[in-house]
Amino acid sequence: MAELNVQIGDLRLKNPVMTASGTFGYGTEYTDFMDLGRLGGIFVKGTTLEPRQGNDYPRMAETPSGMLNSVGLQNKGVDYFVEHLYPKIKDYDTHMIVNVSGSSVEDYVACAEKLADLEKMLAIELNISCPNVKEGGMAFGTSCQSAAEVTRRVRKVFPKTLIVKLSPNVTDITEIASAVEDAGADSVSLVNTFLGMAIDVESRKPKLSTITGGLSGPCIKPIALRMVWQVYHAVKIPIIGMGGICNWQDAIEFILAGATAIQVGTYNFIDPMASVKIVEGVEAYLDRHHIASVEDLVGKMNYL
Amino acid sequence: MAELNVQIGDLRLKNPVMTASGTFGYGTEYTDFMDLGRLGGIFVKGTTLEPRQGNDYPRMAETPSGMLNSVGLQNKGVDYFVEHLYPKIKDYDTHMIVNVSGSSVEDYVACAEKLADLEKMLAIELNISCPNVKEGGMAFGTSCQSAAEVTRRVRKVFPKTLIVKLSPNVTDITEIASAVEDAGADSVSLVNTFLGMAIDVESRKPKLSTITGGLSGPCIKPIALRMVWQVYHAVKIPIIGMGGICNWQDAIEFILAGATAIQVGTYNFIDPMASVKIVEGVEAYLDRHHIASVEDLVGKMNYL
Amino acid sequence: MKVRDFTICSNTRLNDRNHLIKVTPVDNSPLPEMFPGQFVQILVPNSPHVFLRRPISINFVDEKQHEIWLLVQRVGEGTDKIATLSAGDTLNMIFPLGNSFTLPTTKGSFLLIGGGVGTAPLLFLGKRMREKGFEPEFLLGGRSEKDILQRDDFEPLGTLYYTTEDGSLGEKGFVTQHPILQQKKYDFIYTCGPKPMMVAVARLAQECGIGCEASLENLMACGFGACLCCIEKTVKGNVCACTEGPVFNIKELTWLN
Amino acid sequence: MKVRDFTICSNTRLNDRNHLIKVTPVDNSPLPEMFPGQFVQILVPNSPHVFLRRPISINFVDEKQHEIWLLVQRVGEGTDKIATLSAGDTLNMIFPLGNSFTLPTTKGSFLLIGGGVGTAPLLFLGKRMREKGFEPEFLLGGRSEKDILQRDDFEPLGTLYYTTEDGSLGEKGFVTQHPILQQKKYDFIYTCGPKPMMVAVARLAQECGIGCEASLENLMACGFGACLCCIEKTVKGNVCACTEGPVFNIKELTWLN
Ligand SMILES: Cc1cc2nc3c(=O)[nH]c(=O)nc-3n(C[C@H](O)[C@H](O)[C@H](O)COP(=O)(O)OP(=O)(O)OC[C@H]3O[C@@H](n4cnc5c(N)ncnc54)[C@H](O)[C@@H]3O)c2cc1C
Ligand SMILES: Cc1cc2nc3c(=O)[nH]c(=O)nc-3n(C[C@H](O)[C@H](O)[C@H](O)COP(=O)(O)OP(=O)(O)OC[C@H]3O[C@@H](n4cnc5c(N)ncnc54)[C@H](O)[C@@H]3O)c2cc1C
Ligand SMILES: Cc1cc2nc3c(=O)[nH]c(=O)nc-3n(C[C@H](O)[C@H](O)[C@H](O)COP(=O)(O)O)c2cc1C
Ligand SMILES: Cc1cc2nc3c(=O)[nH]c(=O)nc-3n(C[C@H](O)[C@H](O)[C@H](O)COP(=O)(O)O)c2cc1C
Ligand code: FES
Ligand code: FES
Repeated sequence: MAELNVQIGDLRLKNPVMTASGTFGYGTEYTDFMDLGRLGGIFVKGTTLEPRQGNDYPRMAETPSGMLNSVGLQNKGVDYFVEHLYPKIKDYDTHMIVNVSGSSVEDYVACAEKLADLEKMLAIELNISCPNVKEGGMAFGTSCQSAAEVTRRVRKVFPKTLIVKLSPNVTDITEIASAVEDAGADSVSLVNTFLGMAIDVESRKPKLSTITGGLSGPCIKPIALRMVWQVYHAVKIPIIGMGGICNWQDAIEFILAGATAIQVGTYNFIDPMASVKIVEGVEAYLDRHHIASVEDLVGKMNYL
Repeated sequence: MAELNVQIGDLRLKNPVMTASGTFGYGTEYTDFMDLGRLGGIFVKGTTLEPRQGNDYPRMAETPSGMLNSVGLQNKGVDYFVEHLYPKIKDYDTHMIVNVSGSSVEDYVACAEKLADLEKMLAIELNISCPNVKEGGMAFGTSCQSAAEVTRRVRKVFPKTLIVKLSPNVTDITEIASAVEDAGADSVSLVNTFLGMAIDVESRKPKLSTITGGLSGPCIKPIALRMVWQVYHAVKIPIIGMGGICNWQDAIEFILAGATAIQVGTYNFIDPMASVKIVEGVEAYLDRHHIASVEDLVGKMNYL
Repeated sequence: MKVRDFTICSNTRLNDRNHLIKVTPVDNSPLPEMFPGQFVQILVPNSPHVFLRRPISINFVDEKQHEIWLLVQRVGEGTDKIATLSAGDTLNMIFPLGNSFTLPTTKGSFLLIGGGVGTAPLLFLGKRMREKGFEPEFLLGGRSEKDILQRDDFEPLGTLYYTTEDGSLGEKGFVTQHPILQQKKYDFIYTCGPKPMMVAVARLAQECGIGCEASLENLMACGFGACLCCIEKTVKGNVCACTEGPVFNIKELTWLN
Repeated sequence: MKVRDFTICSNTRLNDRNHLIKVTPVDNSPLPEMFPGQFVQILVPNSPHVFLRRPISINFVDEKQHEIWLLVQRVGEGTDKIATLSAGDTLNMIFPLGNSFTLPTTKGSFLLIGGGVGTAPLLFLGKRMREKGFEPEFLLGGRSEKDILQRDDFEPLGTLYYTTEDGSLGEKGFVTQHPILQQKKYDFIYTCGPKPMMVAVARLAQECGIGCEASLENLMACGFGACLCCIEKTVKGNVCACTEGPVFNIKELTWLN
């Protein structure tokens, strides 16, 4: 039986399969479907300093092999999280990681500080790539300077594992990855959603209340995979790959391209058990190929 | 019957539906399937100063709702085009537009100069966005400076309609669009393919000989549409929109977002008659909605 | 909530756009308790363009036959593909999802107002009310007679009133124009149908001081509270229509503000 | 080239992975002339993951019945969906595509070597050769007896030789190990099958100075010369396998360099 453990910063994950922020609620939504303890980790919904109502309805549109969303970080704020949600989820037998979002550097820092105190919170994911908020969000993730700045400032107050989540809406993602690595990130996760839109031709109105939204799902997989491969050759810190992962084959592709771990996002909506099936599939693949540990496969694409 | 004519630079197109470079050969490949005279225009295969063999096999991989290609501008060079291909296609009853590619500014200029002399060639499309060549190509389309530079230099030698084709692999496509507008482009066409990749998990090899390639098809439509909408609000010159267009609904979406004309690309492979069906569908839509001219619809998305 | 494969027992075409599909678990496993107003999320098979699951109300639960009934109106590729499946085919569903209509606790007069395929959850609701000893009445509306679905199934459950836009069955006009609404004072109204109809019903209920619950059909990605895409603006702020709905008391909604 | 809808007349399962599908134009329109080695591009229906058409060889043209035969091996979702269609279903195809095998112009001895589903175009080729008065012989290889397809159809066309990897039919081993290749001097070999087999056949033909044509199965996006994705490296440079092939004289290929 192949070894599935992987290391991300100070975290030892029991396996490389995690679930993506905004697609897995607080884990509780999935307890009917699976034993959460089977997962390497769970990234909970994007959390901000202040509560947010999110954007207006409609927030969703189906697209070819994917979907657009403009949820806009609806959440009850970090204080509510600490008081009411953390106690409920802290004893799940997997790593619970909060996705931290903000519209100013100060927000990120304040939010991270509050989370740093939680005993069972060993890591946070800095979301500098949300395309669905008017201020901040993706803007932080599209320039090296601001990406580095927010990472550096949060690094100072957050001594545990710091993962920075990158936006794919950039000319050269390796520059941003290197910038946040230099600023002290322990890991980068990529990608967040692509900025897209859709129009209803009969009403001639945009399908999202916000006009544009974030594109996710299998449609983006080829681009996300390319970015993981590029970043793998640009940074030394471990990469958490995502974007359209639906099955173990997709997961193996990301690992071969250089991801130490992966996140399953949109596909959880279609098959709520997808992530657990992927754990099993990856294990079977390793065994079939006589690979002792999944870590031996990271970045091991063969060249032609 | 609604008016379908649209204006791009000095070109009056009989309708806004054209076919995308690299997906329609020299038109001749489609004469069995349709009367080419039904189309607004045909963008022929990317043409370079010198002949190119293109990249090695395999050059293609299917992806969710799309495909990757790494053809790499295989063509017999501009001189061959002028001598052998132009005479064959010049009398088609539609606008034939050459897609000009190069690996240096000098290449583009020399190529454009040769095409400027051809009586029936009323326009060229500068491809500063090909992701499948080692030198030049996309590099020109990802910085404002080089995009403007190549446009300015070609503008000097090419007095007819100059369309510049933009790369979507950028942080802010409006900057590039504005830069080429300022440099004298008569129109921008967008988008070219997204840089992507795919790996065969059993052989662990990339599916393309070049590892990365260009992603096209319906999967990219939401992103392409968003870019057209953004560029529409940033430039005054007409926009030619493309990216995953398969049917008249898709075409109308692009027009509502701000495209004066559109190109059908990858979907030609699946339905060789798609472009003609789109002409019919757009016309029927306009009639059904009592819109006198397609030009009245450009950029006319309703806001919520 | 469970994810399970079902076998299609029968697929009956009711009219040009509507199909009644009866399904039973492939493995014959027991059905969990289900409540009127709840829905299922269907994985659409064989579909080139459908990516997400499609929400469909539980139309009826036939405990004896061990079947769930689904009333499906063909409006696009997803419902089309579902409606063209045959007996013996398999359908994967997440179920049961959502809250449910609030059954009355005291005797009274109750009107269930449905429009088009929105009558779907009202059959199950009517049945449960009947079982608990209430006497539901039904006001069903549609474009014309052929659009009023499952009349035979509603018949035994209580008095039926109809409106059709072309007057081919019952009163001519919209449900809210039916004279019974003037003649009789109901204690509670349950409604499901197109949004404009439900808004009209809600307005009428509010004006007459009648309590009212409406079942919404917001666009959904997951159906079980994970994506936050299906929100409805309520007096308590944005809430998920898939978990805190699809049934809402109209007092919670902001439709009439 | 035409794009046309076909009705499936029959779909016969030959073994666990292979189906013989016979189709006729929906509108009964006349079939254009077709040549052995040509192929069709099939639009795969009902498939969530298949985006591009799938190339399949013309296995046979039955002029009397007005049918085209297709031999389909299930290797993935596309061929799977095609293989599970039933009589009466519709299939959209672009056809006929590609060049074709070069029929002999003078009498001689000809061997048609096929491996697995690669025997598909050789049936049509054998038939045409027979019609023109040539006497084709066939060397068919497969993993075991059940993998040798359409023996009854090949039977009337000429002498048959077999190899199977497990020895269950004919000689044990690969096609290139069959003794007939040592015993008899052929004038020309036609081959289609897995690439390693075709390379071995090409090598043998070259060594023995026998002319040889091979039919390739390069990955294709369009199938009619528009995308330049299917190229084969030849002595003349990169050429499209879909228009200048799929049949190549091995002298043009760079396989043995
Ligand atoms: C809780 C719930 C219960 C439902 N119960 C039933 C039921 O019992 N029977 C039934 O036939 N339908 C029901 N619906 C509606 C059904 O889910 C949609 O009609 C279906 O998802 C459309 O999918 P499609 O692929 O066929 O059409 P699409 O191609 O996705 O859409 C076709 C058209 O329908 C519109 N549409 C799509 N989904 C919805 C939606 N959720 N609400 C309003 N308009 C929509 C689209 O905007 C488009 O104009 C229910 C919806 C919800 C949320
Ligand atoms: C000119 C031509 C004629 C052909 N004739 C026949 C025929 O008569 N009968 C038949 O069964 N098949 C034939 N093929 C092969 C057939 O096209 C492929 O098997 C089919 O496209 C696979 O599609 P899929 O969706 O089932 O599998 P996919 O899921 O696309 O692929 C499954 C596996 O098959 C491999 N594969 C896919 N396409 C090809 C290909 N073109 N060549 C080699 N490997 C491939 C993939 O790499 C993958 O490993 C022909 C191919 C060509 C180019
Ligand atoms: C409905 C929805 C909500 C999301 N919310 C968040 C979020 O709050 N924070 C975040 O960093 N990413 C969010 N994402 C992005 C995902 O975490 C993930 O990066 C993206 O969807 C790509 O992966 P996928 O294609 O597997 O879904 C959200 C995605 C979806 C579809
Ligand atoms: C096989 C293939 C070859 C292409 N070759 C070229 C080319 O030579 N020059 C160019 O500017 N774009 C080329 N493109 C890009 C298309 O013109 C178009 O910009 C892109 O495919 C997006 O549109 P689509 O999604 O409709 O295909 C090519 C695309 C494909 C699929
Ligand atoms: S549909 Fe996902 S939360 Fe309601
Ligand atoms: S498959 Fe497109 S050129 Fe051959």
